[in-house]
Amino acid sequence: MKLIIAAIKPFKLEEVREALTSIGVRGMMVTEIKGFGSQSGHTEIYRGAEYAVNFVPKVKLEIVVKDDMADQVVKTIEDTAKTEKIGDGKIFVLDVAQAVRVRTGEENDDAL
Amino acid sequence: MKLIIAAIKPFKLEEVREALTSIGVRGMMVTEIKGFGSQSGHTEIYRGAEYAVNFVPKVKLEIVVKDDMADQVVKTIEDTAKTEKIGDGKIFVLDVAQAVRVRTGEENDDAL
Amino acid sequence: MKLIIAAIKPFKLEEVREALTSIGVRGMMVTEIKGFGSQSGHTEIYRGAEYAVNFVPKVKLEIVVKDDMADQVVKTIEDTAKTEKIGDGKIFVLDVAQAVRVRTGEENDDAL
Amino acid sequence: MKLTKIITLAAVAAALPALALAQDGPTGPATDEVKWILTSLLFLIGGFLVFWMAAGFAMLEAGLVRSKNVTMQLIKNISLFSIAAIMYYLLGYNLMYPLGDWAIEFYFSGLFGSVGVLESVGVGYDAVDDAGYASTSSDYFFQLMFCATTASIVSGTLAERIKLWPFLIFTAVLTGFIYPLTASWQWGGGFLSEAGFSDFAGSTVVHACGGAAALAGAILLGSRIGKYDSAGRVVPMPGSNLALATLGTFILWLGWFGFNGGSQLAMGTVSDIADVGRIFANTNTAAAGGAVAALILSAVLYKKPDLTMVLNGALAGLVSITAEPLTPTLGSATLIGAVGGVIVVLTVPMLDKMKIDDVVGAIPVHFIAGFWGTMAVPLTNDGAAFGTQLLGFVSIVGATFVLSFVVFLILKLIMGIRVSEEAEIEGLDMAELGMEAYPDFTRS
Amino acid sequence: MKLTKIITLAAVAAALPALALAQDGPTGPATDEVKWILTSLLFLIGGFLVFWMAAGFAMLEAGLVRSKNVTMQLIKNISLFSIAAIMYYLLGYNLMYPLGDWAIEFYFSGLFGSVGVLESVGVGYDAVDDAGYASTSSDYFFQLMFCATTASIVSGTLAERIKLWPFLIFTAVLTGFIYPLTASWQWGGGFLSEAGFSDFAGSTVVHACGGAAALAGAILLGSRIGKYDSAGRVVPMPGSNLALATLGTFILWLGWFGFNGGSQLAMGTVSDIADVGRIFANTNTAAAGGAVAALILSAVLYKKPDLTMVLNGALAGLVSITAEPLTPTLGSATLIGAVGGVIVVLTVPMLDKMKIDDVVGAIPVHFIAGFWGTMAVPLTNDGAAFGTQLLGFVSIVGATFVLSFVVFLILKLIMGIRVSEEAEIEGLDMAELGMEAYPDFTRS
Amino acid sequence: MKLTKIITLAAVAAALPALALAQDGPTGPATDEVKWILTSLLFLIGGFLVFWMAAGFAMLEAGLVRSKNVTMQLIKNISLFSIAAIMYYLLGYNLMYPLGDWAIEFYFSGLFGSVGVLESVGVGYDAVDDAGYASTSSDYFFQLMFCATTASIVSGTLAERIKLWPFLIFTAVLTGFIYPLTASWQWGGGFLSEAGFSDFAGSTVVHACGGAAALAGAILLGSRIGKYDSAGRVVPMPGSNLALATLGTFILWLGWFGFNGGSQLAMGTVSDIADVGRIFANTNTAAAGGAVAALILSAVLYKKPDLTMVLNGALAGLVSITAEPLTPTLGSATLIGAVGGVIVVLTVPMLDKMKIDDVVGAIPVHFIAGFWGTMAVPLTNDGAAFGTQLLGFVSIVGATFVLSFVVFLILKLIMGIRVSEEAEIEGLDMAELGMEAYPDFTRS
Ligand SMILES: Nc1ncnc2c1ncn2[C@@H]1O[C@H](COP(=O)(O)OP(=O)(O)O)[C@@H](O)[C@H]1O
Ligand SMILES: Nc1ncnc2c1ncn2[C@@H]1O[C@H](COP(=O)(O)OP(=O)(O)O)[C@@H](O)[C@H]1O
Ligand SMILES: Nc1ncnc2c1ncn2[C@@H]1O[C@H](COP(=O)(O)OP(=O)(O)O)[C@@H](O)[C@H]1O
Repeated sequence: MKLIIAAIKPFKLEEVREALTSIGVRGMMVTEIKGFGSQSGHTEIYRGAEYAVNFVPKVKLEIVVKDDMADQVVKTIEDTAKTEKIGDGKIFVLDVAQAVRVRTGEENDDAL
Repeated sequence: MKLIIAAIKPFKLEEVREALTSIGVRGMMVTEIKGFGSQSGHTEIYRGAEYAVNFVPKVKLEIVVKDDMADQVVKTIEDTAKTEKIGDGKIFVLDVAQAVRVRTGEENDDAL
Repeated sequence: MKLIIAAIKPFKLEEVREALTSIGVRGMMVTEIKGFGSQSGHTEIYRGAEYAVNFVPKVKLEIVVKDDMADQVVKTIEDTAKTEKIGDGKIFVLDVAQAVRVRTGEENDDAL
Repeated sequence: MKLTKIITLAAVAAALPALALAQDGPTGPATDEVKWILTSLLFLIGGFLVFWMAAGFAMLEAGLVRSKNVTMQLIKNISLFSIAAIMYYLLGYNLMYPLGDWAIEFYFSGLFGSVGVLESVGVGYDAVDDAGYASTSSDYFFQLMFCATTASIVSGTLAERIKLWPFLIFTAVLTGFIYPLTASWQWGGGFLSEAGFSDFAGSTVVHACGGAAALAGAILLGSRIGKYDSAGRVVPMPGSNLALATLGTFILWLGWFGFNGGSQLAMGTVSDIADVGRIFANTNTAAAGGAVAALILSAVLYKKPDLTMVLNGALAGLVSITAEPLTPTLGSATLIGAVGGVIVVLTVPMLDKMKIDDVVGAIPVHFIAGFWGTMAVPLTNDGAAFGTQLLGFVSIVGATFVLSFVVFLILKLIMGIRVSEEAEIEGLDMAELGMEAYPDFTRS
Repeated sequence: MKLTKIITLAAVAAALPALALAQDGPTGPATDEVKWILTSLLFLIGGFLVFWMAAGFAMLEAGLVRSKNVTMQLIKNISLFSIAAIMYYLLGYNLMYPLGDWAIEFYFSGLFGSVGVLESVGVGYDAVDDAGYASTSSDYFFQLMFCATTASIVSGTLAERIKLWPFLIFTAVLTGFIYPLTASWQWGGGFLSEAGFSDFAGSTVVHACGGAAALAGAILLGSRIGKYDSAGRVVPMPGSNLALATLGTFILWLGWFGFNGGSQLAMGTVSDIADVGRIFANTNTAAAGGAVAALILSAVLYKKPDLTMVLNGALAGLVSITAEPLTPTLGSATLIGAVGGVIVVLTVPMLDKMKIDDVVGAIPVHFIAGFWGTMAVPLTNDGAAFGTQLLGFVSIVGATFVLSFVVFLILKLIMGIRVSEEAEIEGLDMAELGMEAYPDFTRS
Repeated sequence: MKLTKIITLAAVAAALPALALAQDGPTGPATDEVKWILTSLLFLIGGFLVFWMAAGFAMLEAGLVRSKNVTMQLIKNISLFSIAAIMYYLLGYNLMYPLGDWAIEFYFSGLFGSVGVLESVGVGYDAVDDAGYASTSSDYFFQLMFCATTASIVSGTLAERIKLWPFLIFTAVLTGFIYPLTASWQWGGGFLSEAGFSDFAGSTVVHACGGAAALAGAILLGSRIGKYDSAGRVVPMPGSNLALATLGTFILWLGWFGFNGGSQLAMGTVSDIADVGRIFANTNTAAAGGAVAALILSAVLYKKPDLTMVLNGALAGLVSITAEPLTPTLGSATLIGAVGGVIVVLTVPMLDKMKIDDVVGAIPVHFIAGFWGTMAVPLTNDGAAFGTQLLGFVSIVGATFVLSFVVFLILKLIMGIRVSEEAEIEGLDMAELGMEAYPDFTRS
């Protein structure tokens, strides 16, 4: 199994979720994060003082899928999250050794 | 070492934490997340308009433990987080290559 | 590639970010978490009732870097996040199978 | 005491023998100067209560927009009030009160363009502008607050997408020209008051007027991105802070006692204060009726009661009673308010069906309930007639809508009135102001 | 001073013409009509200030509940006020003020069942209900607000677990029947006023009454899930927004000037206004005493001062002085309030030991400090006796507790008064209302 | 108009009997007792409005500090008001009003040390302290609120780093001694009033005084950790809740009507109420001018308008008009306020350059705009002279600064005034109080 971690633009969340559901993803974990990357670093003024905004709000998706689904999931996120503007985000894939569904105790692929 | 990622119901957090402490887990990272899964998807009405609630609040635990403790940790989470109702959550296990305790610089097993 | 996960004290975030940038880290994901560890567990009083504070606020960094940069990144976080006081945090390193930059579709090292 | 009593009686004996029997101290009505003082006091108290409504609108709106647009909503609210204060001084006050000096008889004041002037410092009773009324300063203070209210109504409807500057320019025109003009037709002694139109504290003159301007803006501005999905379904965009929204509603409710009570325009006689009391009691019970009606109806229609509807319901109850808060009994005032509450619950989704995106429900509350309140006057006040009420509503709302539409259109052509798509998605706070309202809190 | 006085008398002695000579115009007390106007004004100002307390309770409670129950607390607060307004009109007002017409002498009004009726529009002085008092409308408006206060007290204690509808039904009974009944025993000229019970603005009649109803409900309802752990230790459930809670306290403090000051029931004479002034000053200093006492005591007992205790302390100070805000000196008023603050800090944990789960501390603040305030009256007012004070407290609190307990019990049997365990754990906002108060913010 | 006037004159000429003829009842000014009642009422209304400002400061400051310091800011605000109330009773009131009894002629009251005493319960007009003024209780209530205001000003500037107890001890000295002393020089009939210094409601006496104390504290306390980076650049620390900050500003704006209006110190004559009206109108328009000026200037200087500057601008407008809210026309009042708004936008960054860390901008708003307001008096009031104005400002601000500096210094030496570095970094709420203001929300 693979754990797919993706940092995307917050307003793309709903679209990505729908796309993933349509290809059969049945679960994910979503976290609000502060993203740092090429997009970051513009400046704002507060009460007359300039300051750099180093972090931009992003949403992080964590999805565990069967190995054979991984590529498709990555592709789907890539396609739906893309705006071709800086800050679209990143996708990372890691190996997962084991998965368990708490309710039933099912393991690995059955647990997803 | 293993990284154990678990998504559970928020109100179970305290119970799970206590159970894990009792079996010798000495640290973890806890994050509020929005969970998407079989449980999601009921509808609510706001000012006369129906809408689907696609995410349910969950808590994500991230725990790094010695290899030989992993199974026990998974089991403990499974047992304490279970309510047998949909949405109980998932547990995932990943391999960890290295661990460091910042304060002391201790590495790997000693760092946990 | 490696995924470096670090839990540090919130007020160290800015310092660590700057240090990492200076050694060439070009992106990261930052999450507010509740940390549980040796530092936790002091008690407070609310309206006359004692209670234990089991979690302390921490910040979690997730950084994906080329394999050859991993050690330097770990070292840098270690050095800048250290206060030698309990609760300084932990650093974990995991293997990453694949990385993609959404905007361009670049893969792996080029995506970072 | 005893002594004084006898003397007084002696003094009075000649004039009003009957009173001679009165047990305790001097008797009779207040003197002209005391009346003048008391009525002025009514305006000052009423005025600060209506001022407080500006804070109510600010909190209500800040609570009902999404967290990414709160700073913008706050800056709009405090700025619009400030601009209204200045414009009403520069143009509005004299445009609204021609004092019989018309440029166009009964339609357009001849005093337009002259700034507001108060009585001189330490003015004596013999030198006051109107010895039978109250101090000009207190009247000005009170009337100004009504003017600002119209602008507050507009800001809620157009929230989360209108640019700051065009909105503020519109506010200046609305408070300096549009409202004072249409208001002069009724309260300035214009053709509507001549025709016998009856709108005690302004269900039409103030609330429907603000609602009409809001409607014009909403139509030209269009709905927020994502408010209606491809399938045409409404996508709720929940308010970010219902505690603030509730606080705002309570503030408005409180301010309304000044809004309606002060509109008695006199407090110097037993009849007047008793009437002000009636107005307070009726205003309160109408709000209660509106809230309870919305509570029950929203629970019936949607299974679960909807707090935002209850808040709107209370406000709709207040707007409904504003056209005639004096003549109804407590019972009928409660019912008039309740109908207002029903109206809100039914018309909020209706507007959405028409794809008119009203962020805070200001149109149902101020425009539609304002219409109901205006038409309900004849039910309890024989002095009013349905035809005239309709005439009044149509005249003021029609004129306000057209004028507002034109102004918004011009602004749209000249400078654009809507923020960019990126800005709207990112949120106006960061995009337009670079300042979050709640920077320390993680947004979900 | 002296000089002026002599002249005045001289002037008066020679009747009016002489007035022309008096340096500073006419002299003497206000005429009966002016008095009537001023007292009516007192009720209107006092009334809107007490109305404002409804917002204070809403904010205090919304701030002290957990974020998952805020929407519910808000809808309860605005609804309970609205229901109180309607019930007091339908039943309460006439049940509370029999005007001598008793069904059961000194115990039960004969007017029960008749709705509140105000003086006719534009009533003349010769036709007013009570020429020696004030307008019925202003009195009604003022008294209604007191009735609503009792209900607000209950909602705080029972927060986070009671179902909406049973709570609102109870509110209707409390405000339409229970409070008006027990209040009639004192303020309606019933047996307690006959017995010489002294409760100026209602430490017992309003606050302890509300507290007693809250206590009955808390006992029947039980504590929140997880409030007391297996080992019987208290598990704190911190309020979600202490800024709101503090705002609520300031609002209540402000409203209390109307609550106590208006209870002077007269403003037409020099003595009356001077007394109202005493009451304002004493009310303020008692709140200050309560806050400071709670600040210091909580710091001493718990090492760190506790803001929520300071807020409760200020309120307890206000409740303590409410039974007699007139006769104490500023010093004794401060001390009476301070004792109230001490009471709160000591009794909040005490209630927890008894496993009575009072979410906002309303029982210590309104019930226990209300008892203290009632018993403290004889300390500064010779007209009052401990025995009678005790009688009054026991009668009103006893009756309220029993009646409330019965009503809650019936509701429990008929429809259940507590939400399901799932609902309570998930939070009443999503479970019962499907609406979060702060949807944009990540909950920790 | 004309008609009525003639009749009135006729009536008066023929003394009372003729009154019977006057269409509209008795004529003439209010009697001495009615005047006394009305002025007392002015103080009570003004007093509760100024009390409300304490809530305004609390919300403004709670909104402008970071979320980790909110509980502390709230406990400071409610405690400082309570302490002010007690200290003003124990020492302040009599120190401020020597009633001609000086220990040091025109500089130090002989009554220092005696507690405040009100007129006896039910006092008769013949026994009142000042038959030509108002009830002592109402005067005390009103004056107390001014005293508390000075302390509120200080808490904002020193937020996020000063320890609770030293701050509260300083508050006690400021409200019990420093402010009453310097205020006595002007309002107690001291040397400044003798010199003809003119400060109607206290731009200098109250606001600059509070600002001077704040400045002394800020200098001794130093800036917050990380406020100025190694390169000396300012690091913004955004307020955590701009909705609260805006609410606080609206509350202050409302309270200011009482602050300035009540300072007319009389409401019993036509001239007085007309003047109070002028003051209300001018106060409002000055705030509007300040807000608009800050809105435009911040937009021009920083590209994007700054809400916090607009809020400060409105407050600066209010402070600017406080020294003379009566004599300006509406136009000049607006301009005087606008200059205040400009001052804030320009001096906030200036203070930062000087590394004086003023968390909420209280020094620009109260001290600098207070100076402007004081010096602006002669522009509209011939009775005032620049020299005297400068003398007054320098005397009061100088004395307050020195005394405050000494007190803070002593506190620093004895117990330390600043929290530990760990505490400041962790936040005062958890470190010092163990209580978060928003515990349910994840902090970003
Ligand atoms: N090396 C990295 N490790 C972890 N997260 C990253 C990394 N680089 C970027 N990200 C995440 O992806 C987001 C977008 O990256 P950014 O460089 O800003 O834009 P782009 O990917 O278009 O170049 C960042 O905000 C951050 O959350
Ligand atoms: N494939 C997955 N990857 C990551 N997280 C998942 C996945 N499936 C489920 N989850 C997490 O587990 C939670 C519970 O899963 P859900 O399907 O709702 O209930 P159940 O596990 O009882 O079937 C979800 O809310 C989500 O946070
Ligand atoms: N085994 C672990 N797995 C995951 N996170 C951990 C683990 N141990 C500690 N942490 C994280 O590191 C933080 C600091 O650890 P702690 O034990 O409190 O201090 P120290 O590392 O100085 O001993 C914790 O708050 C927690 O977030």
